[in-house]
Amino acid sequence: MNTSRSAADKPLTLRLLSQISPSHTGFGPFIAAIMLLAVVLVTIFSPWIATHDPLAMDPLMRLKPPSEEHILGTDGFGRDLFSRMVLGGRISLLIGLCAAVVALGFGILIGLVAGYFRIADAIIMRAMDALMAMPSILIAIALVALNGPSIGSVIMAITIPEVPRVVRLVRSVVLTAREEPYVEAALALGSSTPKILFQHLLPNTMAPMIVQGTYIVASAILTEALLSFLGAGISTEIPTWGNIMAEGRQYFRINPGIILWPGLLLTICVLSINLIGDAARDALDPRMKKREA
Amino acid sequence: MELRNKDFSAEPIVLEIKDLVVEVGSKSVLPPILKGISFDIRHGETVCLVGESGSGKSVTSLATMGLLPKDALKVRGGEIRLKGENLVTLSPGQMKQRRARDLAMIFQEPMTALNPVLKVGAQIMEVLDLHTRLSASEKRAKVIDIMEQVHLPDVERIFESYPHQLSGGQRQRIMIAMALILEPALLIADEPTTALDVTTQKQILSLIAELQEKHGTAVLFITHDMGVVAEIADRVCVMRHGEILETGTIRQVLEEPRHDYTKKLLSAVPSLIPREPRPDAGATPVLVTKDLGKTYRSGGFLAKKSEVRASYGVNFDLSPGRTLGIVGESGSGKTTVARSIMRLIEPTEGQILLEGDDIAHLSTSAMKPKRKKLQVVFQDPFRSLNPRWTIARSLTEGPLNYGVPYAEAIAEAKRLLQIVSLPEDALKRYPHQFSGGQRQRIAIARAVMLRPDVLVADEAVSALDVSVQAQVLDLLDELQRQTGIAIIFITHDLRVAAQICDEVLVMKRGEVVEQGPAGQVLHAPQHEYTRALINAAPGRFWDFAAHKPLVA
Amino acid sequence: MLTYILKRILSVIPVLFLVSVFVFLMLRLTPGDPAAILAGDNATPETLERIRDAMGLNEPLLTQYVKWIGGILHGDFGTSLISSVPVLDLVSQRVGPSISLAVLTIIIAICVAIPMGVIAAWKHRTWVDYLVMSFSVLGFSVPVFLVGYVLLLIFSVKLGWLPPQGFKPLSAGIAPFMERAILPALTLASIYIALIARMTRAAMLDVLNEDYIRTARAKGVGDRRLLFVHALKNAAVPIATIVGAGFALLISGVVVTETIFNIPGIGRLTVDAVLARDYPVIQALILLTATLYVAVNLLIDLSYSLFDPRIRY
Amino acid sequence: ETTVTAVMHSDLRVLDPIITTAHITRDHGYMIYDVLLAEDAQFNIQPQMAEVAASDDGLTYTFTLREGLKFHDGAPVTGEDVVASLQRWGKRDTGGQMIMDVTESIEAPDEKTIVWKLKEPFGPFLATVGKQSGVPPFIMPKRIAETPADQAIQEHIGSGPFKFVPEEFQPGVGVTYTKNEDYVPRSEPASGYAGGKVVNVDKVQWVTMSDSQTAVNALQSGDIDLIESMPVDLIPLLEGDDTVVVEKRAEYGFQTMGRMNFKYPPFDNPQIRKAALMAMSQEPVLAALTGSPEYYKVCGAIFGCGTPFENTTGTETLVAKGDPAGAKKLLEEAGYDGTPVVLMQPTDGPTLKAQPVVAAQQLRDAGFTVDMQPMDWQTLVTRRASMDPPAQGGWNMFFTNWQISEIASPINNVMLNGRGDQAWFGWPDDPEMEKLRQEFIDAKTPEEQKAVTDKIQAHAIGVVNYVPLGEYNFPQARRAVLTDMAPTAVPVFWGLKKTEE
Ligand SMILES: Nc1ncnc2c1ncn2[C@@H]1O[C@H](COP(=O)(O)OP(=O)(O)OP(=O)(O)O)[C@@H](O)[C@H]1O
Ligand SMILES: Nc1ncnc2c1ncn2[C@@H]1O[C@H](COP(=O)(O)OP(=O)(O)OP(=O)(O)O)[C@@H](O)[C@H]1O
Ligand SMILES: [Mg+2]
Ligand SMILES: [Mg+2]
Ligand code: NI
Repeated sequence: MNTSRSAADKPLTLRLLSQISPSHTGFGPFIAAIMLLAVVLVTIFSPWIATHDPLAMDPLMRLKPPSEEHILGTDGFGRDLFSRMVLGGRISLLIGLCAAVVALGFGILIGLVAGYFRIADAIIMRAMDALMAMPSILIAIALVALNGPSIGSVIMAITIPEVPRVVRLVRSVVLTAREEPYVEAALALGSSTPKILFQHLLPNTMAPMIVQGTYIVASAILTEALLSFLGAGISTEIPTWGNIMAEGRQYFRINPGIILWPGLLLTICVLSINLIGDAARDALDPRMKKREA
Repeated sequence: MELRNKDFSAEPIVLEIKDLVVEVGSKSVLPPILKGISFDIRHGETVCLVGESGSGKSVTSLATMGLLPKDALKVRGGEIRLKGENLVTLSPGQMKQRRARDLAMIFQEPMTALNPVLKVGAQIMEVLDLHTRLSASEKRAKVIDIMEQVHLPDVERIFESYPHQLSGGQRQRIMIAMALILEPALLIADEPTTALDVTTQKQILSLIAELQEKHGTAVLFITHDMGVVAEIADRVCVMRHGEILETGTIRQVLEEPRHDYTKKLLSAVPSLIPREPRPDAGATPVLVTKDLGKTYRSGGFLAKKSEVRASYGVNFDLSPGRTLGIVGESGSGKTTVARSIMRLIEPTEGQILLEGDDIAHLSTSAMKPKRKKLQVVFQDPFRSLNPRWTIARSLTEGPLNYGVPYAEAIAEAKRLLQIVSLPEDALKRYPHQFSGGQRQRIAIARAVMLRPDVLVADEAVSALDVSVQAQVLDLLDELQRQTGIAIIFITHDLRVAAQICDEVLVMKRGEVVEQGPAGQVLHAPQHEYTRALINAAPGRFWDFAAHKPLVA
Repeated sequence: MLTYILKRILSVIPVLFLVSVFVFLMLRLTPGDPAAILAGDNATPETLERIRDAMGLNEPLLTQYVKWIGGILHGDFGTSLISSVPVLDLVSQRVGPSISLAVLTIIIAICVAIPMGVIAAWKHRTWVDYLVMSFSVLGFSVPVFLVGYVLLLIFSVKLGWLPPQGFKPLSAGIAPFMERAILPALTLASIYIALIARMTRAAMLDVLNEDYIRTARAKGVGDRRLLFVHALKNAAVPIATIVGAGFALLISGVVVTETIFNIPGIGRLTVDAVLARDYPVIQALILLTATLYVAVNLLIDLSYSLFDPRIRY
Repeated sequence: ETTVTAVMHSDLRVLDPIITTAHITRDHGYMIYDVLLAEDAQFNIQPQMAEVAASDDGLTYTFTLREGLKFHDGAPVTGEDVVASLQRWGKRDTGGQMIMDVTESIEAPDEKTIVWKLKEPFGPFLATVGKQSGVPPFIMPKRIAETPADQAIQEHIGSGPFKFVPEEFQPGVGVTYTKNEDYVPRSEPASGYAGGKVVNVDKVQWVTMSDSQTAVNALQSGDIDLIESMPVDLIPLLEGDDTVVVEKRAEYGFQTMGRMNFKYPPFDNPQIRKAALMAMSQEPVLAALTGSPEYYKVCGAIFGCGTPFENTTGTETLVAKGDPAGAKKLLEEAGYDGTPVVLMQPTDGPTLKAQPVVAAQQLRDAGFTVDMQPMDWQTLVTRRASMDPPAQGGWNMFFTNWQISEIASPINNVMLNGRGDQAWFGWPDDPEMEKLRQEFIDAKTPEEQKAVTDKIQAHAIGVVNYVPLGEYNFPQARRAVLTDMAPTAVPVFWGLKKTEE
């Protein structure tokens, strides 16, 4: 008998999420990794790269065009744009990273439980549906309004709407994987439920999780910018790409650099992260390994 | 039934393949996949291509159709002549014209070979749309006609059906109708019956023969099943590693195989004659089932409630050192019984007595100490080992769960690897680094690690090549002799059942229709269904190992 | 089919109930006081207290919740605390522009993205494929407002081809509508196109590997027919799903797009309402978007059976 | 038909001009309502709907309504409507409340007459009833004016020069007014808010554009005619475009200011408040807020510069570069222990974002520990009402803006209220200030008043009642087709003309 399963049997969510990325190999991811590394290095060493104190303001010197003193000019408070931009990457990347880690952490835990225990499933999934049905940006705005726009609450605001997506993904992976003969074999070998969950099932979620993780990093960075744009972002005292752009919004036609430069860096980062995620998917997705039938 | 025995030397050659070389990719350093194969097929003749998995049978057929995967495989040399015309040199457009009209193909999986979202009538009709200029009503008439020729019932209804509304056999008939509607000179059939039930398989095989007779089609038939070969072939080509080892009439190959490989292949084909019954030691049964049954229920609030009575009324007892076979066609409930016994699912009826204790409804924790005694080997060698775990980790999982120290467990693992004849360094490797047969042996070793009393083997050899299959069966036999383990062996292959089982239980639609010692059930079946199954087994008139017909 | 729809609709109830509880609690736990915005800068604490009383905000949470839900069950969504306009009126004024924008966006996205994805899959691993995919990754990576501003700068400020802002309903004529809706729809569509194109490509690649495609080629079917008749219909289910899932993205994108292009839609209304703590409005809007989201996805699920005869409800 | 489309400084959402002090709602009030008395361009109170006569003892004021006053629903304006309107106003407006405290009665003996009796004289009576800011006493029909003062009115009917179109009101999108054909303007020429309110356009639309660049684009493309409050930074975009005029509308703009919380450390200590005042300098704040010196003015006068009560005592460092060194010294003397100053920063108001950011920097430079907490304006207005300690949801300092007319006298200027918990946010308990304010009310002549306000300035800055951070005045940008716009602080739409292209 042949065991190849038709495409239609696979859970749709799994297909969707694991296939959302193109499967191209080649130099793309490599270049992406280098670009990302460059941006990360710049932000890590921003205190040494920055030419000015990113908080030092001189309102009488505001909105100056690029000059020798200020490489990219100054912002609406007369702060050095270049210094703010390199420092801004730190928070943006940190937010992206934290959001991904937290969302994945909670999502995996809840997803494993939902996927494995039938009773929990119905309740958890209804709650997740409800969370999914609420427009995430509005949840984020409300949450930021709730806790004040600290980094923590922005991360929380970005994370909460991501959790249900991760839960769905993990759950669908678990639902498929738990039917795999090797899981039944483990059960037959007397393995305990936690052992099956964490040692047999969890690793299966890794490939899609890495993809999803990079996706969350990227979208968190964008969401932070969006929140700032809507006036619900992090305090402008701490520069992030998001709030630099949000502040620069009204000067777009006067000094488009305020939006374009951080926007460019942000795009490079998100692009690189997406490309790396795609590559990671190609490398990790067991579907890509040729399976003889 | 007998081997075919017709002389085709007077007939014109339809397909002639000469020194065909196919390589991987463009600038490959790998050895070619096809290393210069040559053979021909004449008008009305059936040539069977046999050989182990991966030997290049499908590649040969795809190359002929001009359907090699574009970037992956390339024809590097040689000729494929269809009625004298070299197909290799045709442009893609010209090739497109030849397909369906001059040469057609049927694929293995009738489930996936038809487009699931188009009506089957339209799919057959499409061939006419592409290659003829008939009027709509003429086309329809022609389609209906061919559908009748392949003995499809209720043609008008089926014409308007989607593939999923048809059975596997019906779909395969649609495929055949589609392939033959333009009366091509050559029909290529790549394992067209492998996915089908033996009974359906028999019907399809005779259908192909019938149509071939009628239209004089040349058939290239690809299979790994020697039984099928014996049934339909005029000539046989044996392939291995991209080469044709020997060619000859069916009688030549079966009676006087020249090549060692062919001999090995034939001797590995299990005989349909049950082996000598083993003496029953009369020990107390280790496993007894009483009226075991399982009904799958789904749906609930507002959803359509559905119930599948997957198995019921299963009664047997199994003593140490004995093998119980469960046979039956697909969907008859064999796996359900196995999973119930393993307590991977909870049975809905009856009792399972393991050493006298009923385990039918034990909780997970109460079940844990019992699990040691019951182990399982699944059909799919590629999915039954966790691909992310080393062999060592997989093998020691069970013992570690029961508190065996790691050192002890790993020592036992090494010992068992020897028994299943795998090198010790296999421990550090991952499943994907092994072949299917090796993996299945690892899976068996894993199951035996816990020294179970009962081993359930659910289609444990069905996915394997005959030669590998023979090794695994030998291994099980060996183990049983050494450890006195009781085996429940589930299979749809009567040949295998005949060779390994002491007792056989025949299932049909969830029900046990016949049960008894293997010799009795297979030799003198009482139930009509059992008889039908046996009759349908291909090549049952031939004793492959003995190179001679069976005298029943 | 009917029971399936009924069941799906019934299953929406717990979801919407949970949404209503989430929203209600979230809003009440958020600092902010609609009374303060109503009263203005120099109101005294007692004034605020009295206004709050009049608004019913000093009642226990549960009472407020029950009243609200009770109202909804009678078709009464309350009255805006700030502008005293019935929420239903307020929302219905704004739904039109958002919906027509969303529909236009989806149409544009589908018309552009699906051919893109199909061609990319067909020309797998060629420059066409890479081009489409690069565009698609880029679509995910550029912030929406940047796309909006750049389009605005090019097409209305620099070239002066299109008006920079505002909205004309479809009833005012196709041309005036398109003139103002095309830029925002393109802005919104950027991420959507990226999403659908990727999904189309992936689904097509999957389908193109299926046996029946080989069967079709064995019949001598040509490329175009293969792609658009045999393959695309099979790939339609995941594509439809992503179209539905993308609806959530659309809702977030709408907020920004409406701001930039000054479109009187519900996105902007929601943000304004959140910033003003106009509870009844926010609650109604989130319920509305949640319902829309659920409804769109129900429709999408039902549409599966159009594409795939195996799926029957 | 001529339609004027304007983008106002914010969007109109609250329609009851009595319940709120929001400027945009007041502006809306001037569209559809009329007032009894009004200020002319020279700040003199002139009759508008009514002539007024005061008795010699200053205890009785008799108003006589002029002929031809009609509400938009066709009903004539009667004394009863006026009485009900005044009473509702008196419950909500600070000045109104003060008059009501000394009011004996307000009655309408007949259709055209209103008699207002006081228990004791109230010096700035006419100025308060005729004032144009805070909450002006708009006259509405009795049935509407009888709505409780804490509940918003539901019907928007006035007797003013424009009519409100309810069907076209979309909060957050726009509002439409049509010319009131039945309005009978006074015969004098318009001056300030007084005189004949002659309407020369058929329709006025206020539209909301939350993105100011969008508004500029729309102005240039002719979609709109007026941007009431033009962001100074965007003015260069309009340069060279002679279809558009950028101009200061009125002489007076806004005062921006910082207020401290008198209840909690560190600002419960007057010396530390003083140090904060010394730490600050107006110009950087104004520059960050406004963008160009053309549109801001350093000014230490709490009553505004150029106003009758202007006085800049005590603000020398404020209008110069500040005195961080002096502030540091003072902090040391006061024993400042580094208690963080919780500074509330609204993130969503274009004219409110900058001040706290710059102030935080200045305070830090002087040695303060500053905890700037960003929040949306809504959270801020809620939180500033909290009397809890800063660590438990309270605050130490926030910033806001006032139209000059709102702070130009001790009556209007709510910050000067020194009644502790009854005072405006920050709650100074300042009996001395209360005494001075009473003196002002009792003052008989402008000279006497001026003398009192000088003392108030000195006292207010001395105890740092609040920190005036200077004045700014955003220009308006209009298409050149709009002409004859009145140079009033409140954007009124009578008088103006639109020439058709
Ligand atoms: N697309 C491909 N790219 C590279 N190698 C391929 C490809 N298709 C097949 N092969 C290789 O060609 C060899 C022959 O494969 P083929 O499918 O012809 O075997 P087969 O004889 O049909 O086996 P089976 O009995 O399993 O169907 C195998 O080693 C396989 O790995
Ligand atoms: N989880 C399930 N829920 C509902 N029905 C099921 C389930 N598993 C199996 N069935 C049904 O029970 C019947 C018996 O299935 P089972 O897998 O036991 O057959 P089988 O004899 O092992 O067939 P095969 O030879 O194809 O493996 C089939 O009709 C199948 O569709
Ligand atoms: Mg093959
Ligand atoms: Mg089975
Ligand atoms: Ni088989």
